[in-house]
Amino acid sequence: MLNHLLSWIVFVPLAGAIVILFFPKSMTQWIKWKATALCGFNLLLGCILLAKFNPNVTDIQFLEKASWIPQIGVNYTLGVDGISLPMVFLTLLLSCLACIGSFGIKEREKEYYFLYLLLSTGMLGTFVALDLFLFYIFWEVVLVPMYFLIGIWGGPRKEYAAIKFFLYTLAGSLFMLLGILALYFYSSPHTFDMTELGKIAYSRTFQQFVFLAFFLGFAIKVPIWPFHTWLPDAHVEAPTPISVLLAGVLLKMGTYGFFRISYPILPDGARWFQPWMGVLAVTGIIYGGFVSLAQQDFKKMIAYSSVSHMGFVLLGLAAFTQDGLNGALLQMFNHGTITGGLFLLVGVLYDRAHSRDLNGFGGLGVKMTVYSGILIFFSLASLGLPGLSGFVSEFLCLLGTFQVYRWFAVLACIGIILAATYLLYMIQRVLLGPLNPKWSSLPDINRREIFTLVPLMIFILAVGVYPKFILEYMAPALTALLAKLNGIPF
Amino acid sequence: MVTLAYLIPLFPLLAFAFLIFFGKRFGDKSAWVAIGASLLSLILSTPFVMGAVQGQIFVHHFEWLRIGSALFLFGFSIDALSAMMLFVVTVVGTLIIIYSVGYMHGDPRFSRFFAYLSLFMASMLSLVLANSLLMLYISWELVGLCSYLLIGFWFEKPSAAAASKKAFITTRVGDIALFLGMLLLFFTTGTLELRNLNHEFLAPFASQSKVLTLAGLLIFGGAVGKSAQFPLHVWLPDAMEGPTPVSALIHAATMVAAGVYLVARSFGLITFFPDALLPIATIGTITAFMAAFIALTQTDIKRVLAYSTISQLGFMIAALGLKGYGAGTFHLMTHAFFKALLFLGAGSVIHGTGTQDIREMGGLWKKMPHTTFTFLIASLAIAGVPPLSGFWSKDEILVSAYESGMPIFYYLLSITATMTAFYMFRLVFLTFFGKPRKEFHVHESPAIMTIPLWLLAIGSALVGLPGSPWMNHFFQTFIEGSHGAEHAINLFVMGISVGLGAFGIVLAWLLYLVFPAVPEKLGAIFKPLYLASNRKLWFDELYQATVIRGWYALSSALAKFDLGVIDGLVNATGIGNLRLSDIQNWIDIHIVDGAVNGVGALTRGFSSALRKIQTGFVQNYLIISFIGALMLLFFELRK
Amino acid sequence: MLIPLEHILIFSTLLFAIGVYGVLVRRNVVGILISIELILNSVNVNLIAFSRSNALDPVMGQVFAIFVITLAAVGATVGLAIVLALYRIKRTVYTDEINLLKW
Amino acid sequence: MDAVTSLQYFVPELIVLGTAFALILLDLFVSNKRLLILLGVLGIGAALISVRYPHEPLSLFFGFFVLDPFSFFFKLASLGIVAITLLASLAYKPPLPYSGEYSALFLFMAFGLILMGSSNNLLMIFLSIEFVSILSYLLVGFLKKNPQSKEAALKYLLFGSTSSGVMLFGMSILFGLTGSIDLNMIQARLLTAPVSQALVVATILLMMVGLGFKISMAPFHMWAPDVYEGAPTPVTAFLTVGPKALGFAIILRILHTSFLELQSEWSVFLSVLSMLTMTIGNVIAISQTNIKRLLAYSSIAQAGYILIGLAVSNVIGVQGVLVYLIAYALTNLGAFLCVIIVSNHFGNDEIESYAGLSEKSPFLAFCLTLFLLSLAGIPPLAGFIGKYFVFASAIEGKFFTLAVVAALNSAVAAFYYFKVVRLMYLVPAETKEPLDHPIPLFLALIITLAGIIVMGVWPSPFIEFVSRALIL
Amino acid sequence: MLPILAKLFIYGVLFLSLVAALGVVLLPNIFHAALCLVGTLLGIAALYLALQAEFIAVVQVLLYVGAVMTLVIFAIMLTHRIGDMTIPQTNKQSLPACLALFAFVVLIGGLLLKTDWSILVGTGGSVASVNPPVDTFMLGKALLGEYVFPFEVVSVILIAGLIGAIVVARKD
Repeated sequence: MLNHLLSWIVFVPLAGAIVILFFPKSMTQWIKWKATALCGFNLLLGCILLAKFNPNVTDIQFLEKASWIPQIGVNYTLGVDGISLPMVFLTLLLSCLACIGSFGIKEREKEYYFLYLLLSTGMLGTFVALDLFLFYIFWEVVLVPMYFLIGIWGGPRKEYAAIKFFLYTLAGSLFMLLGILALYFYSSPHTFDMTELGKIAYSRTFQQFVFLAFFLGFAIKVPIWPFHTWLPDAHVEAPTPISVLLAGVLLKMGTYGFFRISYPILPDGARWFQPWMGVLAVTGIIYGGFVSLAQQDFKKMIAYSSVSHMGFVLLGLAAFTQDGLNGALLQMFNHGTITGGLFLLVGVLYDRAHSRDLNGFGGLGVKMTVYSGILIFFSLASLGLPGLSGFVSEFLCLLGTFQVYRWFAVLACIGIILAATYLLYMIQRVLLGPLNPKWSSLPDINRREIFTLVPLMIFILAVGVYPKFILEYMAPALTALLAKLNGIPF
Repeated sequence: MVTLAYLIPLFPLLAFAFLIFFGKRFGDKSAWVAIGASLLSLILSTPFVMGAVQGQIFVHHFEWLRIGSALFLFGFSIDALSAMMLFVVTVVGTLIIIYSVGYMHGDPRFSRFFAYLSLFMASMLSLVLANSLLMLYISWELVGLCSYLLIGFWFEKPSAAAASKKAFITTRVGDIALFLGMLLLFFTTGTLELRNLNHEFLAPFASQSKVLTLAGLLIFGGAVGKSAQFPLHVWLPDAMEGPTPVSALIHAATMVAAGVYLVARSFGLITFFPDALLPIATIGTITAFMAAFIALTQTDIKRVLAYSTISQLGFMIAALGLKGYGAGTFHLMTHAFFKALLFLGAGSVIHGTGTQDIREMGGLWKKMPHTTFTFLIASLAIAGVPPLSGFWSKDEILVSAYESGMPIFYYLLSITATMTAFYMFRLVFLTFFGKPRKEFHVHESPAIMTIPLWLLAIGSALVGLPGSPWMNHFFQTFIEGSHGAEHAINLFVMGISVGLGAFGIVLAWLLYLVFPAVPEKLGAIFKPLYLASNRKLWFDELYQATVIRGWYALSSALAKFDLGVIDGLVNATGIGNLRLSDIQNWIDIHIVDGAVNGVGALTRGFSSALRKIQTGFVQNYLIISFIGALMLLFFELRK
Repeated sequence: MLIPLEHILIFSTLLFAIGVYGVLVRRNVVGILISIELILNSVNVNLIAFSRSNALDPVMGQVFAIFVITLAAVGATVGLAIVLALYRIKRTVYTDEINLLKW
Repeated sequence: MDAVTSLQYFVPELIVLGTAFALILLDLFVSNKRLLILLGVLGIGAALISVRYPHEPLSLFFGFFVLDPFSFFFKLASLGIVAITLLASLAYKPPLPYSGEYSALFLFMAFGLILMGSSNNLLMIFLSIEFVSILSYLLVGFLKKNPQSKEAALKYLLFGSTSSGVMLFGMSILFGLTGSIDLNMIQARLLTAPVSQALVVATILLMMVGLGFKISMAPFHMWAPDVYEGAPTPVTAFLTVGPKALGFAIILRILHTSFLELQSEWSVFLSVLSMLTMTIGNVIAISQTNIKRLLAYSSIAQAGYILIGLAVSNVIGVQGVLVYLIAYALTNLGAFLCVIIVSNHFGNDEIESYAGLSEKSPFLAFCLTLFLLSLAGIPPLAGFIGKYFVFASAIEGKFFTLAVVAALNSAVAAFYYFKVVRLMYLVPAETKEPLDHPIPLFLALIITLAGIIVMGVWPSPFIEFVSRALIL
Repeated sequence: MLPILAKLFIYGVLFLSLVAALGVVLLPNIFHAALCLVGTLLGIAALYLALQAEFIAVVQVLLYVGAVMTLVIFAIMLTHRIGDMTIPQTNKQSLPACLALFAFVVLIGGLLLKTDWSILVGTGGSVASVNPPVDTFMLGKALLGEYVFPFEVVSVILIAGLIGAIVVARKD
C-alpha cells in the first residue's frame, strides 16, 4: 500500500463513490458515515504521506509511473513534491471537514455523497498528477460533480450559478487543453511528462502563446480579475461544504497550475508576462476588496474577499523571488484554511437564521458567544493579523514583490486596509450592536460544527506563530523552481 | 537564565488562553488569574529592569523564518528603553487590572474582559521586548487587536461597535506605513533588528539617505496611527467608548505610547538621516497644540482626558523630533503614571455618578475624597507643577524646544502647556468642586479601586524625581547611555513653564469657580473659536465627507461595475450567443431571405417577395446548399 | 463521333442546370422527381460520351450508365411511393405545404 | 479475384443477406413479429462472429469489393450499429409496423454500409451510397399514418436524390478526366495526365456535395434536423451514426486514395466547412426544445469536429476520425436509447419531459448524463478521447484557428447539453412514476454505457484497433 | 453531305431536347411536363444512337420512357387535384435559382471548355473517337463477368427498394 500511497489517496474516494452508488437511497445514515469515514481514512493516509515525505529533497517523491495510453504517449504518473504536498494535505483536510460539515444536507444524500467523493478524487488527482493528460482529466473531472453540487443543493439562483461556473471553467480549460497539446507536439520526443517538459527549452514566441493559453485556463479558475465573475455566484449559491471546497481547494487548482506547469515549463513566457501578472494581481486585490466592502450578502462578501486574497498569491507569483513564491504557496494554503473556515461559519449562521443578509443581523455576539469568538478569529486571520497565518503569507508575498515591483507592493497594501475594513464592517453588522430581537432565539454553534473548525484554527495559529514548519516542506522545491525561472540550469 | 525573559509575556498569554476557554466557569475569581499573571510578569521583569539600570543589555533570539537569504530572528533584547517600558507596562498594567476588578464588577462578560486584558499585556510586553522590527510589528498589530476588542467590549452599544472598527482601521492605515517602512528598511539595510538601528551600523548606508529617510518617515507613520497623531488622531476620542480601565491602560498609558516608543526605538535611524526630524517635530507640535485646543471645551470627562492624551503624546513626539530623546521618553514614563491615574479617577467618578458629562457633576470632593485627592495630584502633575513628575518631564521637553533653534516650537508648546493646565483644572473644578449641579447617589469607590489610585498617585508624584537635578538627571543618563548630552538646568525655561502652568490653573479657577457665568459669555463672543474647539475642528465631519464617503462610494461603484459591466459582458456573450442562435435559427426559418441577404447579390423586391415563403420548405434547403456549394466553388477557383 | 465532345458536355451541363432548376423551383413533388431524372440523364450523357472518347475501357462508362438508369428507376419508385403515402395523409403534393417539420 | 473464389471471403455479407431474405419469407409464417427483429439481431451477431481480420488486403469480385483493415473496421462498426439499432427498435412504442420487412431492411442496410466501407471505385461508391440512401428514405417513412415520418422521408428523398445527382455529375466528369472509375487508377492518371487542376478540384467539390449530404456537413446539413425529428427514433439513432460514419469512410478513402496530392486544396475548404458545420450545429442547437432536434443539431456539430481530423489529415487526424467515430457512435446511440425510453413513457420528445427524470429513473438519468457529457467531451469518457485526437491533429498540423474555434464551440456545446442535464437533475418532477426499461433497450444501454466508460478510461485497445485499421 | 445533314439533325435533336427539358421544369401543367420529359428522354436516346451506344439507347427508351414514365404519370393521376390548374407550379425562388444556375453553368462550362480533352486521350484530333463502339455482346459479357458484383448488388437494391416501397406506400 505504501508503494502506491498516492494512488490510494486519489482513488479511495472514487471507490467509495462507486460503492455508494450500489446502496439504496434509504440508507442515508450509513452513506453519510461511510463517506465521512472514507474521508477520515484518506486524511490518515495523507498524514502518513506527510510523515514519509522528505522535505530536504527537491525532487518528486512517491513517484508512480505506469504506461497508460502508449499510442499517444500518455503515462499514469503521480508524485508529490514540496509544492503539491501542502495542497494535497489541504485538500484532504478540507474534504474531511467539509464532509462532516455536510451533515446538514437533508435531501438526496446518496447522490450528494457520491458526487462529493467524486469531486474529492478529481481535486486530489489534479494535485498529484504529473502527466499533463492525466492532469487535464482530473481537472475536468472536478467540474461535473461541482456543477451538480451547486446546481442541486444550492441556493435560489443555483442553476444560473452552476452553469456559469461550469461553462466559464470549461471554456478556460479547453484553451488549456490546446496549450497542453502544443506542449506535447513541440517537444521531442513527444511527451506529456511535466518533469520532462520542464527540461525542454521552447522558443520564446511559442512560450508566450502557450503561456497565454494556460493562463486563460488557470486565470478563470483562480479567478484572476477580470475573469472572476463566476465566483460570487457560485459561492453564494453553493451549499456550505461545497463553498468550502470551492474556495479552499478549487481556486488553488488555478494557482497550482502556475507553479506546476506555466512557470517551470514556460519560464520565458512567464517572464514575459510577469508585469501583467503583477498588474492583474494588484487590480484584483484592490478591486476585490472594494467590491467586498459593498456587499450585503455574507457569502458574497467572502467570495469577493477571495478574489482579493488570491490576488496576493498572484502577486507573490509575479515577484519571481524566493519570498514571493514561498508566500504565494503559503497563501494558497492559508487562504484554504481561513476562507474555508469562514464559509463554514457562514453556513452555521445560515443553517440557523436562513438568511445571509449582513444588514439584517446585529448583536449576535450576545447570544452566540462561542460562534462570535470563532468568527472573529477567522476574520482576523483573514485580514492578516500578525500571529495568525494570513499575515505570514501576505507578508512574504509583499516582501517578495517589494524587491521587484515596489509600487505594486505599496498598492497591494491598500488591499490590507480594505480587508480590515470589510471584515470589521461585517463583524460590526453581524456580531456587534444591539441584538436584533428576530434572532434572539438562535442557538450557539454546536459541537459538530466546532469540531469542523478547530483543526483549521489550529493550523491558522500554528502557521501564524511558527511558519517555518510548513515552509520547510515548500522551500526546497520552490528554490529549484526559482532557479529554473531565472534561467539557472538546475 | 536570560531566556526567562520569554516568560514575561508568556504568563499573561497563558492567562488569556485559560480565561478564554474556562473563564466563564470561574466567574469573578477569574480576575485573579489575570492579576496573578501580570504580577508574575512584574516580578520576573524586575531583575531585567535592575540589570538594565546597571547598564546591562539582555539579548536572545532564535530563527523564526528563513527564506533563501532573508532571515528573520525573533527574540528579545532588553536595553534601557525597553526596561523603562517594561517597568511602566508591568507596574501600571498590574495596578489597572487590579482596579478593574472593582470597576467591572457584575459585568456579564467579566472573565472575557480579563482575558482580553491579559492578551493585551502579553502583546504589549512582547512589543516592548521585541528584538526586531518584524516582531515588534506583530505585537503592534496584536495590541491593536486588543484595543479593538476592548473598545468594542460593550458591543451592544452601536457607538462602541463603530468606535472599535474606526480605531482598528485608522491605526491600520498607520500600520501599513510602518509595514512599508519596514520593507524599505529591510531591503536597504538587510536587517530588521532594532539594535542595529544605530549610527555605527547605518554608516555604510549613508549614501542611501533618501530611501532611509523615507523609511524613517514611514516608520514614524506607524507611530502617527498608533499614537493618535495628527491627522490620524480621530480614533482615540471615540475609543473612549471602551470601559475606563481600558482607556487608562491602552489608550493612555501603554499602547498609544507604543508609537512614541517606536520613534524612540528608531531614533538612531531618524537622527542619522535627520531630514525626517522636522516633519516629526512639526506633527508632534501640531498635534499637541490642536488637541489641547479641542480639550478646552469638551464636556465629556473621558474625552477631555482623551484629547489631553493626544496632546501629551504630541509633546513626546515633538520632543523626539527636536532631538530630545531623554525628554520624550521621560515624559512617556511620567505621563503613563499620571494619565493612567487620571483615567482611573475618571473611572471612579463615572462608577460613582453614572455619567460622563462634567456639566452634570460638581462638588464631588466631599463624597469621593480618595478619588478627588488622587485626581488632583495627577492634575497638578500634568499641569507641570513642581515637584510632581509632569513638571520635570515637560520642562525637559520645553528645554529641547527652546534649544532647538526654532522658537516657534517653543512658543507653541508653551501655549499648549498653559492650555493643558487650564483644561485640566477646568475639569477638576467642574467635577469635584463648586456646587453639585445634579443630584446623584454618589459613593466612593471600593478599596480595590482606590488602592491602585493611591499607588498610582504616589507614582505620579515621585516618578519624575529620577529625572530631576536632585537625582543628577539619573534618568537621562540611564536612557541615553554614555553618550547622553550634558544636562544643564535652564532656569529661564523652567520659570516660564511654572508661570504659565500657574496662569492656566488660576484662569481655570477664576472662570469656573469664581465667575462660572463667564465661560458661556466668552464662548458666545468667540463663537467661531469655541465651535472649532467644541466640534473638534470638524475632523470627523471632514473625514466622513471625504475619505470615508469616497471609500464607500468607490466600493459600491466598483460593486455595481462588477455586477453590471464585467459580469454583464460575460452574460452578454452568453446572451449574444443565444441571440446568434436566434439569428441562425431565423436564418433557418427565413432561409432564402437570410441567404439572399447573405449573398447580397439579389434585388430588394425579390427579397421581400421571398419573405412570404414558409418554413420547413425543402427547396429552400436545397437552394441554400446549392448556393453554398457554388460559393465553395468560387472560393476554391478564385486562384 | 459526329459532334465534338465539348458540345456534348455543354449540352449535358445545360441539361443538368435545367434539372437542378426544376428541383429548386417546381412546387409539385412529382415535378421535382422528374427534374431529378433530367439531372441523371445529363450524367448519363456524360458517361456515354466519355466512354466513347476518354475511357480506358469503353464498357466502363456504359455499364455505369446502365446502373445509373436502374437506380434512377428504383429512386423514382421509392420516391413515388413516398409521395403517394404522404398524399394519402396530407392530401397535397406541393412542397411548400409540407412543412410540419421546421426550425 | 473472380466471383466464385471471392465468395469464401464474403461469408459475413452472405449471412447478412441470407438473413434478410429469410426474414422476408419468415414474415409470412411467424406471428410474433418481434421475434423477427430478434432474429435480425442474431443474424448480425452471426455475421459479426464470422468476420475475419484481413491480414493482407484482398480485392474481391474483380476489384469491386475490397477487403482491407480499413473496410474491416467499418464492417464491424456497421454491424455493431445495426445490431444496437435493432435492439432499440424491439422496444419502440408504438410497435413498428411490418417488423419483418423493417428488420430485413435493416439487414440490407447493414449490407449497404459494408459495401460503402469496402468500395474502392466510383461505381461501387455510387451504388452503395444510393443503396443506403434509398433504404434510409424508406425507413424514415416507415411509420404509418404519421405525417411527420412521411414528410421527413420525402424531404430526405428530395435532398438525397438531388445531392447524389450532383455527386454523379462530378463523378462523370472525373471519369472523363481520368478515363477510369477505380480510385487507385484515378490517382495514377491524375499524376501522369495533364489535367486541369481547377476542374479536378471542381469535381471533388461536386462529389463532396453528395458525400457531405451523408455526413450532414454544412451547408448540406439542412435536411438533417427535419429528418431526424420526423423519423422513428431508432431510425434517427441509426441515421445519426451509421450513414454518417460510412460517409466519413468514403470521404477518407477518396481523398486519401485519389486526391492525396491535392491535400493543400481540400484541406483548406474542409477546415472552413468544419468550422461552419460545428458552429451552425452548436449555435442552433441552443434554442431547440425537442430532444431529437437538439441531438440532430448536436450530431451536425459532432460531424464538424470529425471534419477537423479529415481537414488536417495527418496521421493523428485520420486516426482521430476513426476514434471519434467509435466514440461518437457509442455515445449517440446511447443517448438515443435513453430518448427512446423516455418517449415511450411520455409519448413525446419535448425536452420539458425530462424534468426531474433523476427522481423517476435515476439510472436512466445517470446514463443520459454520461452520454451527454461524453458528447460534450468531458473526460474520462469516450467523447473526450475523440475530441483529444481531433484537437491534437489540429495543433500538430498547425491549424490553430481551427483548434481555437473548436475549443470555443465545445464550450458552447456544453451549454445545451447541460440544458438537458439541468432539467433531469435540477428541476423537480411533477410525478414520481418510474419509467420502465425494456430488457433489450436496457441491454443496449449497458453496452453503450460500458463502451464509453471503458473507452474513456482505457482507450489503448481502441486506439490500437484504429491504427491497425489504417494500414491501407 | 450526309454527315452534315446528320450533324444538323443531331444538333436539332439536342436543341429540341433542351427545349423539352425547359418544358419539363417550366410548364404549369405537370402532365405536360411529364410528356416533355418523354421528349427529352427520346432526344437523348437519339444522341446515344449517334454515339453508337445502341443498347443504352434501347434501355433508355424501354426503361425510362416505358417504365418510369408510366410510373410518373400514374402517380400524377393518383395525386393530382382536379381543377387545380390555376395553382402556380413554381415557387418563388426562381430568380435566385436562375442566377445561381447561370453562375454554375458559366463556371463549370468554362472549366469544361477550357480543358483540352484531346490531349487527355493523346490523339491530338478535335473529334475524338478513340474507343470502338461497344456492342450489346460486349456489354452482356461485362455485366455478367467483370461487373457481376455491382450487377448483383443492383439486384439486391431493386428487391430491397421494391419491398420497402410497397411497405411504405401500402394502404392499411
